[in-house]
This record gives sequence, structure tokens and C-alpha cells, in this order.
Amino acid sequence: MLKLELNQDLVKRSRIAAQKITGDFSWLFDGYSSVAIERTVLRLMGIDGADEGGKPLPNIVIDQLTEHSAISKGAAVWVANAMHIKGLSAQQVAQQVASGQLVLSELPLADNADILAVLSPLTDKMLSHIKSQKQKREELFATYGERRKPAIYVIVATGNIYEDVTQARAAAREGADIIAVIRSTAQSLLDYVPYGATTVGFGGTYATQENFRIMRAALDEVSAEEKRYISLTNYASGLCMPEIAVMGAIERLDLMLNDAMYGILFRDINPKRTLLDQYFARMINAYAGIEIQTGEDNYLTTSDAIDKAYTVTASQLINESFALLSGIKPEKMGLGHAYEIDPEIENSFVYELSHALLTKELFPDAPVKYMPPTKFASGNIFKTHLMDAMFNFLGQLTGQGVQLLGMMTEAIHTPHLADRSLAIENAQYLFKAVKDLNASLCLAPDSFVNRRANEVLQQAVDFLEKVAEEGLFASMAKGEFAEIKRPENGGKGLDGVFMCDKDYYNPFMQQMKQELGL
Amino acid sequence: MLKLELNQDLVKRSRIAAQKITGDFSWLFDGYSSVAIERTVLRLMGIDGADEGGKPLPNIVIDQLTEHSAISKGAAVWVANAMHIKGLSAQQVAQQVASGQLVLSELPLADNADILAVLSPLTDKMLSHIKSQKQKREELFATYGERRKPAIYVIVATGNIYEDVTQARAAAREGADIIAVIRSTAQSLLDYVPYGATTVGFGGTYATQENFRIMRAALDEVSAEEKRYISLTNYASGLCMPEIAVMGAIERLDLMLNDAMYGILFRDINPKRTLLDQYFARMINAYAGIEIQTGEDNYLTTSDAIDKAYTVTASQLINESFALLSGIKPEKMGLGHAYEIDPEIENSFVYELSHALLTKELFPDAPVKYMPPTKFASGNIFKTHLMDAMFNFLGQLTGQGVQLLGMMTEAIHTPHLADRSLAIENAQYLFKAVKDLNASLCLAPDSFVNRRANEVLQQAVDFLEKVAEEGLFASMAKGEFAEIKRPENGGKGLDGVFMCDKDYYNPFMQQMKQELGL
Amino acid sequence: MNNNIIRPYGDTLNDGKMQLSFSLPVSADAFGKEAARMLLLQMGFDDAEITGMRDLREGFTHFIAYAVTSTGVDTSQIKVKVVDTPVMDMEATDAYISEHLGRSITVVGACIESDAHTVGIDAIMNMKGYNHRYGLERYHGFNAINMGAQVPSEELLARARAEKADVILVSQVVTQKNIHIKNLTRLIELAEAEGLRDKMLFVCGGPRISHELAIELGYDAGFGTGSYATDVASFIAITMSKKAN
Amino acid sequence: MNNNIIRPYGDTLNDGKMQLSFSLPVSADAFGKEAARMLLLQMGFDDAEITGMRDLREGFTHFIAYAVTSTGVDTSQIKVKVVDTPVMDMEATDAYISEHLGRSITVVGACIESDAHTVGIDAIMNMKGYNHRYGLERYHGFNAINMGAQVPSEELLARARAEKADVILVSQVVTQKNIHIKNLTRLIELAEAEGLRDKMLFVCGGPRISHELAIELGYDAGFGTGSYATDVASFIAITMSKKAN
Ligand code: B12
Ligand code: B12
Ligand SMILES: Cc1ncc(COP(=O)(O)O)c(C=O)c1O
Ligand SMILES: Cc1ncc(COP(=O)(O)O)c(C=O)c1O
Repeated sequence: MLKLELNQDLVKRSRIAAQKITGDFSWLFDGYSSVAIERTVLRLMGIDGADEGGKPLPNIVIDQLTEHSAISKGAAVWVANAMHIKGLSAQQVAQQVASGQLVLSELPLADNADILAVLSPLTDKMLSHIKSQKQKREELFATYGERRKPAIYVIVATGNIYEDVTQARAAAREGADIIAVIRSTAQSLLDYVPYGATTVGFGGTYATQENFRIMRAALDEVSAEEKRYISLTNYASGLCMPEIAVMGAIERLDLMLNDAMYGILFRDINPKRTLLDQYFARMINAYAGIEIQTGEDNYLTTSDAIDKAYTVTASQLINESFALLSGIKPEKMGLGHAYEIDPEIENSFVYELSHALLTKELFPDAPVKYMPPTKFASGNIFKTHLMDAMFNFLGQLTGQGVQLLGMMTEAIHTPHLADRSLAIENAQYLFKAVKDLNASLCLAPDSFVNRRANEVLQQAVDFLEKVAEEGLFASMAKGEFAEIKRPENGGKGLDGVFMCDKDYYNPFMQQMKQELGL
Repeated sequence: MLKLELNQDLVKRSRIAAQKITGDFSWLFDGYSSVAIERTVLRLMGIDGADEGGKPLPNIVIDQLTEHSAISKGAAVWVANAMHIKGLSAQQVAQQVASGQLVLSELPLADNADILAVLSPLTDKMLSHIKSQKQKREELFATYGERRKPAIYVIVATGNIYEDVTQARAAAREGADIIAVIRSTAQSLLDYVPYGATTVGFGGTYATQENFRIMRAALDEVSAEEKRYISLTNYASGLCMPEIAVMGAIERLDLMLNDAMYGILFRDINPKRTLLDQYFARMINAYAGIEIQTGEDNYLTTSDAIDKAYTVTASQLINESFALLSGIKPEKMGLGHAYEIDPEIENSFVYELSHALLTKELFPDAPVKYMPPTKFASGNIFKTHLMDAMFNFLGQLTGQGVQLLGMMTEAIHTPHLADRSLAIENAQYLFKAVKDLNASLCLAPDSFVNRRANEVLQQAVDFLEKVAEEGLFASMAKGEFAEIKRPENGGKGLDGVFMCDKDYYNPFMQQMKQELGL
Repeated sequence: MNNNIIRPYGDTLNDGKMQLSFSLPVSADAFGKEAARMLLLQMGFDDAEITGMRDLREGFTHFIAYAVTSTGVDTSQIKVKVVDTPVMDMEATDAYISEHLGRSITVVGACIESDAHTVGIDAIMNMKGYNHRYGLERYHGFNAINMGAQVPSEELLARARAEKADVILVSQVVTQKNIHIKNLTRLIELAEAEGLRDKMLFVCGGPRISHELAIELGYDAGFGTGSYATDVASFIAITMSKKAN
Repeated sequence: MNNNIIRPYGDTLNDGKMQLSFSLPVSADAFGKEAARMLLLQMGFDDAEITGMRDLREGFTHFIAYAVTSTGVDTSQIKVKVVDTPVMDMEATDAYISEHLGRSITVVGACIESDAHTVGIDAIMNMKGYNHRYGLERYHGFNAINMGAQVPSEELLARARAEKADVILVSQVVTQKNIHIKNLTRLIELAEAEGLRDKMLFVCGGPRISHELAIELGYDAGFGTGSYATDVASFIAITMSKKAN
């Protein structure tokens, strides 16, 4: 068996540093909330839909509360209050707000007990729906069998959800285990979740609840026919992290792209907003049994995969630590890693073997999300197909959790039907060809592979310890992550962050925390 | 380092059995000659060309001697005799025979001393030309550097030598180390070597001296420009084995496809004829410093590569043993092996790793000739390209000597220019990517790879010991090789074998034997 | 629009997307790339994009391209000639033969002329067969004679005559410069000249043979890649019985 | 025959051999295969051979084919529009600018609209450059302002006006549904409306941009895959000097 000898002292230090970094944020998690979190609460209470201009009801309600400086008690309280007083459902309350009939904060606040009497059954109802979705997933896996490892993960990205369905169904039948519906460019930056089915997107469809529903139904059908549970994934990322997480939980998505720092570094979203939102988003994912996937690949699409290998390790450790704080179990942490080494360098495969083993062994229980070559993919489809084969080889050899298949047309267009099929063929051939190779091999004493892994780990520890000392926000402000400066009070969405009143109340977070033992 | 633990007792037994099998043939090698051997002698004496009907002069002379039952003294004696008596060159003698002016055996035989006085300078002249070609090759390698390992070997097979030249030059510039000019279908069965340049062949051009010359000149030019010595190879196989070997020696081919048993098993050429011819052909190759390549791949193109893996090992051992008898050094024995495992089976790569290591370790000094997947190549060029990548991976990982690149269009047509280029790109990428991977790895204790290699070796030993006991000819007659029955006196070309007179004389063989220390 | 017209599909129905690769005798530069693009436009493609360009040396360059075709195929116009006899397994075929013909069928097979690729015809004829389907030699209903590789057409016909064969099976694998067409045509012409053509079924096969091509060349049937003895045996049994009755 | 006519090359000059692959909404069987072959024949190919057929499910099939085209390209008719200013290295460009212009050139660059692919424009502009060629920020002769990703066209123009820019650099990498064409066209139209078009050089780039396309869209130059800062800097320096004199 291929097994690194990692310096255990470094392993310990790396975890201590990561804990120090993430442990610093209880002031934020306990004392603040955000408009996205409150919209999430509304969705959990059953509010959905949009006005005629397409503005979602949750946004309309939260905007009203913000305008009236009433948000700091939490949206749940105000809506429940209105429900109690007016005898309406949450959805009806929202509609009245939207039509201008109702100003929530103008209603007198009822007794705490009355408000709780409204919220309690609502909380139970939605949380049991989410639990039932979780259970359904578990039952389906039990019936049809576990996901293969590495799982075959392919994207659909036509920009039209109905065309996506065709492509997803075909892929599932050919052997895909996970379908990722790529979302339209820069949804990260929208401070609302679009409503309804998408038929014209660029590079993807929007993450909307309707799109989730359409695709989930299609895949459930194929799952039943193929007797294999086909997982569905999308992005809980950007300014609507927890909202999308909840939509996924409701519609039984199975994985969610959800990185603690992506929004800050790669989308210039405010650091406080991002960390706050991810805290609740991940709690929802944890509660719903959804596997999260982190975005370490983003460090390598712009920087050198060898020089900056340690940034991946460092980010994985921080992501892990934040995820634990939200109650995510290691088995549900799809930490990211990517095969982005220049194919022109000597021993590209050997370097990557080392990096892939490092990820695997640092996080033995994590279903690592392994990303294919993209940066060095070129218009020469034949060469790209080979690079993808090497990637598939390593995915199987090092036992990664989820293989995000590379496409031979990566440098050309979003995948055509046949591109995806050839990618699946590529993976299936490689996975089979080297199935038990690992069992026949071991690392030579003092191998380059082992030395290199320890070198990367050492660099990651040095980096993390520095960040732990400076504080995460200070380090980001200095540009120590991904070579981009992100000041604590810069970036988009800061105005959506607010300090909570003493009597702020989020019944869902409270209940989830309790059930998750946080 | 990947290193098998081969059962050394089996290794010893395998060699003892092979030696017993091949050692049985001194009656044949010492007591017989063939028309092909005699034509070779004539060519060595400087006879070349063809009559108007295209019949080569060497054939015309040998046919006359055979007709007059004079051949058993050897052709050298008769031609030298005529030269002495008539004061003609060897070529002139042959021309007179061709024109019907001269019947060699009707001339009175001169004194031995006089005949030797003619033959001796002729022998020296041709053998020093061959030696000078050998030296030239060695100098060029010394100047430009050694061949890479595995060497990149590609075929050209247009059927037109001039089109072949274009394709060969392009391939050489792209990185090919060895160019194989595929020969026209079934030349094996011709009992003469065609004369002149080929412009219309099926699946290849004929192996002719003119074709050799044209291609050698083209490659010498490219070698000088690219500062890399480009090797040339062709087939010394079939009914003209030694003749083609000599043409190759004269024109500075660098490798020759030359298998001890191919003709018998796969071309139904008489066993005695084949073994006799290969004995002299290989001596010529040894003398000229030409690397031979054997045809074990042929066992696997029709039979299962796992069940019949041992037939490859057995054939390699027999080929090695015959080659040693002809004075070929292990460093010049390109024993054959092929990656012909069904890609649909689990662990195809792992099986092949085992087989490839077995070949490598049984013959550590041999520049193993490693053949690509062909049987399971399909019209799906993308898949075939991947199978070729796995083959290239293993060639580099296990340090094979010569990599006969697979083409993605193997199942479709003889290679187009771009197919070959993509094959080279494939190999170059893989070779670079896994360059030093071997150094980082070792085999796990009691690995499948090791067990499998010993299992194949055991089967080979069992088989060889049975053959050693029965005798090679008897075993072949029973169909124990390649599942085809080949009786000792069956097959083509038996009538070209004759027993030598006591005073039979082959000055070239004698001289070579002496210089090779046989 | 005619509902039966279909076009290639990339990621939107009938978007016409196709992948191409080809070499041209041009340099690997902007000029060569433009030549490649012009070629595709002249061929009638739209939106031709040269995505890859690889210098093949010696004045040649390899191009990889994606382009859009507006050509469509009318599926209602497609006529496929396929062997349309039902496929039975070995037992069923044997039973069928003994019931409908009451005697065994003699089949003589060979790889003709310069072709030495016997694996294909062996797959059909030899005892052990191919992919878990036994070959004709194992059938009770067939008397199968496999002459092997590189059999001159004359010899094949002579043997067929001598054995009073019911069927001739010919394999052709090498197709360079259409040699298979030449060989197969010559065999049929010889058979006609000798008056044998109508006395026997003529069946050919090989990776580039289709039933359609076989019919065109004057054969009774043709079998391509992935054929099994079961296909061939069923076809022969049923066709012979029909002829006999 | 016109000596300038060239055709694709497989293994014999002008043999016209091409490789294709494409998907059709047909079944993976003899019918589908024939549909694929017919498509190629209708497109004008000869000798179309479907060598591979892969069931994509959901009613689609993928075909791999080789076919022969008789279309040829007349190389004497090919006009390539390429940036034809000579390429100088950084030192030479800096010297050229100080000699011919005597001042530094202000360049404002951005990835416009929804495009966030900055690696390309960074390769041209950032200090560290790309593949061992420094970017414009390192040149003495350039004052380089890189606005980064997803910059609305209006903002880019406003900044350019504010900085009195000499050159605008625009990157477009996403091309799905030809969004790059739309964005680039809109930028130029805005610039014209604002009277900026003739005050500055407009240069665009990206993997699917060619000089030709750029000219067509009204830009001064376009740079595709594999461009370096040296190419862009030399073009700007020389073009600006010519304009100035
Ligand atoms: C194995 C093989 C060989 C073996 C053949 C061993 C043997 N005893 O058959 C050896 C090594 C001897 C060989 C030699 C050569 N080969 Co070869 N060979 C192949 C290879 C790798 C596989 C062919 C095969 O066995 N396929 C498996 C069988 C089961 O499939 P099949 O033949 O299609 O048969 C099926 C159907 O077609 C059908 N069928 C076939 N025949 C018949 C007949 C009837 C009556 C029926 C009903 C059905 C039927 O049923 C079969 C079962 O489904 C192919 C490449 C490839 N991967 O296809 C090249 C290939 C066929 N060979 C090729 C060439 C050029 C040669 C040589 C000429 C090379 C040379 N110059 O030396 C020689 C000469 C051989 C000769 N004289 O014909 C070329 C042909 C190019 C072309 N299209 O013209 C190929 C395509 C390789 C290449 N890309 O260059 N070859
Ligand atoms: C890295 C990358 C990303 C990174 C970008 C990081 C960053 N900071 O740039 C991230 C991960 C963020 C990303 C995201 C997305 N990406 Co992206 N990405 C790529 C990738 C892998 C490489 C692009 C690259 O960096 N190339 C290297 C640079 C150096 O090359 P270049 O851009 O061609 O630049 C050179 C020349 O073109 C020229 N040049 C370029 N610009 C300019 C400008 C001027 C003025 C000049 C003179 C020259 C010039 O000079 C440069 C140097 O030679 C490509 C696939 C590929 N291998 O090409 C996909 C690709 C471009 N992405 C794609 C897509 C769809 C997306 C997303 C929309 C996916 C999604 N739905 O989330 C998102 C959204 C991004 C957005 N809003 O635009 C598609 C585009 C499909 C298409 N043709 O429309 C591609 C082709 C992948 C695919 N097959 O689907 N991506
Ligand atoms: C973690 C994460 N979120 C989101 C995205 C993309 O979504 P957007 O374009 O909306 O930022 C990515 C893409 O790489 C990602 O890695
Ligand atoms: C040893 C050997 N000789 C010769 C040949 C081919 O030549 P021919 O067709 O003339 O037998 C091969 C082909 O595989 C071979 O392996």
C-alpha cells in the first residue's frame, strides 16, 4: 500500500494552528447575523416566490425590516408576530409585505410565548422535512448501494435547465454518480436567489429552487431505472450561501460546493459576511446530511501548482476547522485538491502523486474532491484527454473521494454531450485498469514522493502558524492568501451584516445546534 | 525501485531448459545449408541486381547450381572458381550465368589455394565494409548521444518508399528515435528479395536494398540536422532471413526484426529451413552490431494475453538461447513483449506491470522491444489513444528498451501523418510525466504483481522442460507452440535446405565465427 | 421544418456541432491556420474554429477544429440493408436445420488472396468461437471447412466444388487502397465464370464490410465488426431452407 | 491543376483524408450508423467510414468517422490579417518609446462585463508577466492600469478618460453563445458615442480572438492564444509613434 510517512509533529501543529485561526470567530458567529441568514430563516419558515419584477419575497421582507431598522431582532420574530396577530401563514405575510399592505415592524410585538407558539411547529415542520430528505437519501443509498470511490462527477453547463436534464440523464446512464449543474457566471455576486427555471444562462443555469427541483426529479427517475442513486450538486457559495444551502436541503441535493473563504478571496465579498454566512450554511448542510465541497482548486488555476501547493493544504485545514465548528463530520467534508501541474515539467505525475497522497492522508475520512487539469488543457483535445487519464489514474490509485472528470474540450467550450461521455469512458477505463494497483505498491525508503509531501506540509504549517499569530483577517488584508489583499471592511455585502440584539432569535439555528450537539 | 523477487531456482531451470532445446541443433547448423544462405554468400561477394524479368541474380546463380546438383559445395567455391578461371568479377560471373553464357559447375575446379586467393580479399572487403558501417553507427551515437530509453519507435507503412521518406523525416524531427519501414504483406513467403525501389505495396514497401538505401540516406540527413542519430529497422524474416540481414548490414540498418521461430509458427515455413537461416542471419546481425528484435507479440495477437503470457516468456528464452549461439550479445537482443491485455478486465494495468517487469528482470541487459495494444484497439480512436498512454506509462516505468508506439487509428488504417505525430506526443508526455516514478516506488510484500510474475515464470519453465524433453521439432509437430501443428518436414522452403559436402565452404561464416569467437 | 431532419448535436438540439482533425501541407502559423479555416468554410461549415495547431514538420501541419454544419439528414429517407433473418442460438439453429433441411450444410471458408488475418473468420468457424459463442465447427448442422490464410480465389472455388459446398465464407481485413473490393469482386467474377455463383451462398465478412457493401458486390450477405457465428449460422440456415422450399 | 490548391493529407499527397466526430439524435445501431454516413455523404464527403459508434443514451449516439473531401483550398487566395509590426524585447521597446515618443504611454486594461478570467490580461499587464516575458507594468515606457475582472464597459471608458489613456486593453475569454462578440461590440459603440474611439488605440484579446476578428469588430488589433506582452507592447509603441508622426 502506498503510505506516506508524514511528520506527525507537523500534522499536529497544522491542526493546532488551524483551530487557533478559526476559533477566533465566536464574537462574529455569536454576535452577528446577515441579510442572507435572515432570508434563509424566511425560506425555512416556508416563504418562497417572487414579485412581478422577479424580486424574491424573502428579499422584500428583509429589505423592509432593514429599512425600518428592525432586522436586529431577527426576521423570524417579526414574521411570526404578524402571523400570530393576523392569523396568516408565513407566505401570506410575505405577500402582504410585498404588496405594501403590511409593515412588519409597525405591528405591536406579541408575547414571547405566543411567538414561540407560532415558530415552534413551523420549525419542526421544516426541519422534519429536511430530516426526511436526509433519510430518503440514506435509504436510497442503502437500497441501491454505496457510491463508488472515486465517484464519477460530471458537470452539465448548457445554460438551459431542460437541456441540462437531457445531458444529465445521459451521463447518469453512462455511469456518472454525481451531476453538478454549473451555475450561471457570477451568481456569487447576486444578493438574492433568482426564482424559477432558467433557460438562458451563460456558462450555466442559475442555482434556483425550481432548477434544483427539476433536476432532482429527473435524476430520481434515472436512479430508479439504473438502480444506482445519482447524486446532485450545486453551489452554496457567494452572497446567498445559507439560502442556497437551505434550498438544497429542501430539494435533496446531496453535495454542495461550499468554501469558507472562496467568496472573500475570489469574489471580493466582505470577509465578515462570508464567514458568518458560511457558518450557518454549513450548519444547514450538516443537518441535512449534505456533503460539502471546498474550492482549493481556485488557488491553483492562477498560481503555480508546485510553488503554491502548500496553499491548498493550508486552505484544506482551515476549511476543515470551520466545518467542524458548524457540525460537519469528516466523512462529509469534500476538501478540494486539483491536478494542475504543468504537463511540460519532468515528473509531473510524481509530484502530483505526492500531493494527492498528502491530501488523502491528512484527511483520511474526507471524500476528497479531486479536480482535473484545466489550466494546461489546450485546444489539442487528444493531449487534454491524456492529461485527464493521468488524473483519473491518480484518483483511483490514491483513493480520492470524488473525481470531477476532466473534459478533452476544457479549453474550448462547456462540454458537449459526447465530450462528457468520452470523459466517463476515460475514467471507467482507468479506474478499472488500475483498480487494485495500490495494494501491490509501496513507497521506496526516502522516496521523493515522501520528501515532497513533507516539504509541502512544512510550508503549510509555517504559513498557518503565521496566520494564527496575525489573525485571519489581518493576514487576508495583507494579501497573504492567494496574493490578493482583502481588508476586513472591504468587499461586497458588508452592509448586509448586522449586530444582533440581545433578544435576537433564530429558531432554526438554535434547534439545529442542539440536534448537532454544538 | 520496483523489483520482483523471482524464484531464482525457476530462473536457472528456465535457462537450462532453453539451452537444452537450442543446443540440440548442431547437426543442423554444422551439417546443412540453404539456398537463402548461399544467396547471402553471393551478395556478400558483391553480386546484386536482377534480370529483366526482375529475378535477382543471386537467385539465378543458386538455381543453376541447384539444378546441376552442385550447390552442396557452397556457392562461394563455384563463383570464385569461375572468377579465377575467367578473370571476371563476381558480378560479371553472375551476369554471364544469367545470360546463359556460363554454367558454373561445368568449369573444372581449380586448386583450393587459387580459390582461396580469390575469396580471401573479397571476404575481407565486404566484411570490412560491414565493420565500417558498424563503426560509423557507433561514432554517430558517440557524437550525438545514446538512444533514449525506451526509444521511440514508429512505423511508416504507406506502400510507397518516397511517401515513407516524408513521413519518416517528419517523425524523426518530432522525436522518433527509430523508424521501421513496414514491409509489404507476406514478403516472408517470397523465396527471393525484390530488387529496386517500391512505389506500390500493400500495407508496406518491400524490404529491398534500394529501399534501405533511400531511407538510410534520408535519415542520415535528418540525424545530422537534428543532432540525434535516427535508427532504421526492417524485417529479416521469412524465406530470405540471412539475405535481408546482409542487405541491412551493408546499408547500415540498426535493428532487424528477426525471430527464430516466427517463420515456422506464423508463416508455415519449414522448421529446418527457418532455424538454419536464422542461425546465419543472426550471425550477420551480430557481426554488424545490429540489434535484433523478436516477435513474441505474435503469440498474443491471436491468443489471450493472460492465459498465454507464459508462451511469451518461453519464446524469449528460446530466442535468447539461439541468439547466443550466433554470437549476439544480450545488449543487442531486443526480445519481444506486448501489451495485449483486454482493457475490459479489472486490473489490466496491474497484470501488465507484472508481465513487463518479468521480461525486464529475466533479461536485464536486453533492450526489450515492447509492442502496443493492437488486438483491443477499436475504431474509437479516443479510447485507443488512452490504451496507448497506459502502454507508454508502463514502458517508461519498467524501463523497456524500445517502445513501438501504438497509434490511435490502429484498428482503422495504416498510420496517417497526424496519427504518428499524436502517438509521439502521447509517448513524450507520458515518458516525461512518470520519468523517475520508479525510483519512488517498491513492490509491497507478497504483492499480486510479484506472485503473478512467478506464476508466469513457473508456467514457462514447465512448458520449456516438456519441450526440452520432447525436442523442439517434436513439440512443434504436436502443436504445442501457438496452438498450430508444424511438422519437421512440412511447410514452405524445405526443398531449399541441403546437406553440405565435406568440402563445403562458406568463407564469410567461417570468418565471422572466428571474429565473434564462436 | 421537416420533423425528420436531424443534425449533429453538441449541447443544443440541432446545433450542428462537429469535431474535425486533418493535416494540410502548410506551415504552422497564422497563414496555415487561416488555410485550415478557409478549407472548412469552403466545405460548407459555419463558425469554423481552429482550436489546435500542431507542427508536423516537413511542411505539414495538423489542425483540430470545431465547426457547425447546417446539413441535415432526413431520417425518413434512410434505408439500411441489414441481414434481417432472426438470430437463433446454436441449439435452435441445429434443430432448425434438421427440421427444415434434414441434412447438414457444407461451408468452406478462407481469408483470400494476400490477406492473412484469420482471427475474424476463425471467430465464425472454429470450434472455440468468439466471446462465448461457439463457431460453426461445433454445430451438428454444419460441415465446416476452414482453409485459413492467403488462399487464392481459384483454390477456394476448387475446394468448394470438390466438397459440393452449400456456402462460401470469405474474409477480408486488409483494406488499404481498397484491395478488399478488388479481391471480393474477382472472386465473384471467377465464380460466375465457373458457373458456381448460383449453386452456393456467397457470404463475406471483415471489419470494413457491411451487408450493404456485400450486396453491392454481388454477395448474399456481409458481416462486419462484432458479428458472431450465431448471426451467420442463422442466416445460412434460414436462407437455405427458404431456397430449398 | 492549379498548383496552389491543397487538400488534407493522410498518407498520400492530397488524399483528402479527414477525421470527424459528432453526435446525432439516433439509435446506436445499423440505422444510426447509416444516418451518420448519409450525413457525411450529404455534406459532400466521399468514402465516409463510420469507425466508431458509442451509445450516448437518451436517444443520442456518438460517431467517429474518417472521410475524404475533394474540397481544396487555393493558398494563393489566402489573406491573413496579422499584427505585422516587428516584435521587440522589453528593453528595445522602452528605448523605442523614449526615442520616438519621448513620454510614457498610459494603458488601461480590464476583463469586461461578466467575464472574470483575468489570467490572460494579467499575463500581458502584470509585473511578473507570462512565460518569462515581463508584463507592461515592468516597462518604463508604460503606465499600466489593470482594472481586473468584471468591469462594466462604462467604468472602463470612464477610467480611461480620467487617466487620459492612450490605449484600452480588453480581455474576453468566455465565448458561449458569442457573448464576447456582443460585449466587444457594445464597448466600441459606447466609445464612439462618447467620442473616445479615435482618441485611443483599442486592443482586445482572448483565446478565441484573432486579429482579423478584432479588425472586423472595429478594434485596432487583436491578440489570441500564446500572445506575450512583447507582442502587445511592440505593436502599441510602433503604432503610436506612427500616429504621432
Ligand atoms: C491481429 C492482427 C494481425 C495479425 C493477424 C493474425 C491472424 N492470424 O489473424 C498479424 C500480426 C499476423 C497481422 C499482420 C498484418 N497486418 Co494486421 N492487424 C491485426 C489487428 C491487430 C487485429 C485484427 C483482428 O484479429 N481483429 C479481431 C477479429 C475478431 O475481428 P475481425 O477481423 O473484424 O472479424 C470480425 C468481423 O469483421 C467478422 N468477420 C471477419 N471476417 C469474416 C468472414 C466471414 C465470412 C464472416 C461471416 C464474418 C467475418 O466477424 C469477426 C468476428 O466478429 C488489426 C488492428 C485492429 N485492432 O483491428 C491489424 C490490421 C488489420 N493489420 C493491418 C496490416 C496492414 C497488417 C500487415 C499487412 C502489416 C504488415 N505489412 O506486415 C500484416 C500482414 C497480414 C496479411 N498478410 O494480411 C492493418 C490493415 C490496414 C487496412 N485497413 O488495410 C490493421 C488495421 C492495423 C493497422 N492499423 O495498420 N495483423
Ligand atoms: C482559469 C479558468 C477560470 C478561473 C479564472 C481565474 C482568473 N482569475 O482568471 C475561474 C475558476 C475563476 C473560472 C471561472 C469560470 N470559468 Co473558466 N476557465 C479557466 C481556464 C481553466 C483557463 C483560462 C486561463 O487562465 N488561460 C490561460 C491564459 C494565459 O490564457 P488566455 O486567457 O487565452 O490569455 C492569453 C491570450 O488569449 C491573450 N489575451 C487574453 N486576454 C487578452 C487581452 C489583451 C488586451 C491582449 C492583448 C491579449 C489577451 O494573451 C494571453 C496570454 O497569452 C479555462 C479553460 C482553459 N484551459 O482554457 C476555463 C474557461 C475559460 N472557463 C469557462 C467558464 C464557462 C467559466 C465559468 C463561467 C464557469 C462557471 N459557470 O462558473 C466561470 C465564471 C468566470 C467568469 N465570470 O468569467 C469556459 C469558457 C467556455 C466558453 N468558451 O465560453 C472555459 C473554456 C472552460 C470550459 N471548457 O468550460 N475559470
Ligand atoms: C467554491 C466555489 N464557489 C463558487 C464558484 C463559482 O460560482 P460563481 O461564479 O458564482 O462565483 C466556484 C468556482 O470555481 C467555487 O470554487
Ligand atoms: C518476426 C516477424 N517477422 C515478420 C513479420 C511480418 O512480415 P511478413 O508479413 O512478411 O511475415 C512480423 C510481423 O508481425 C514479425 O513479427
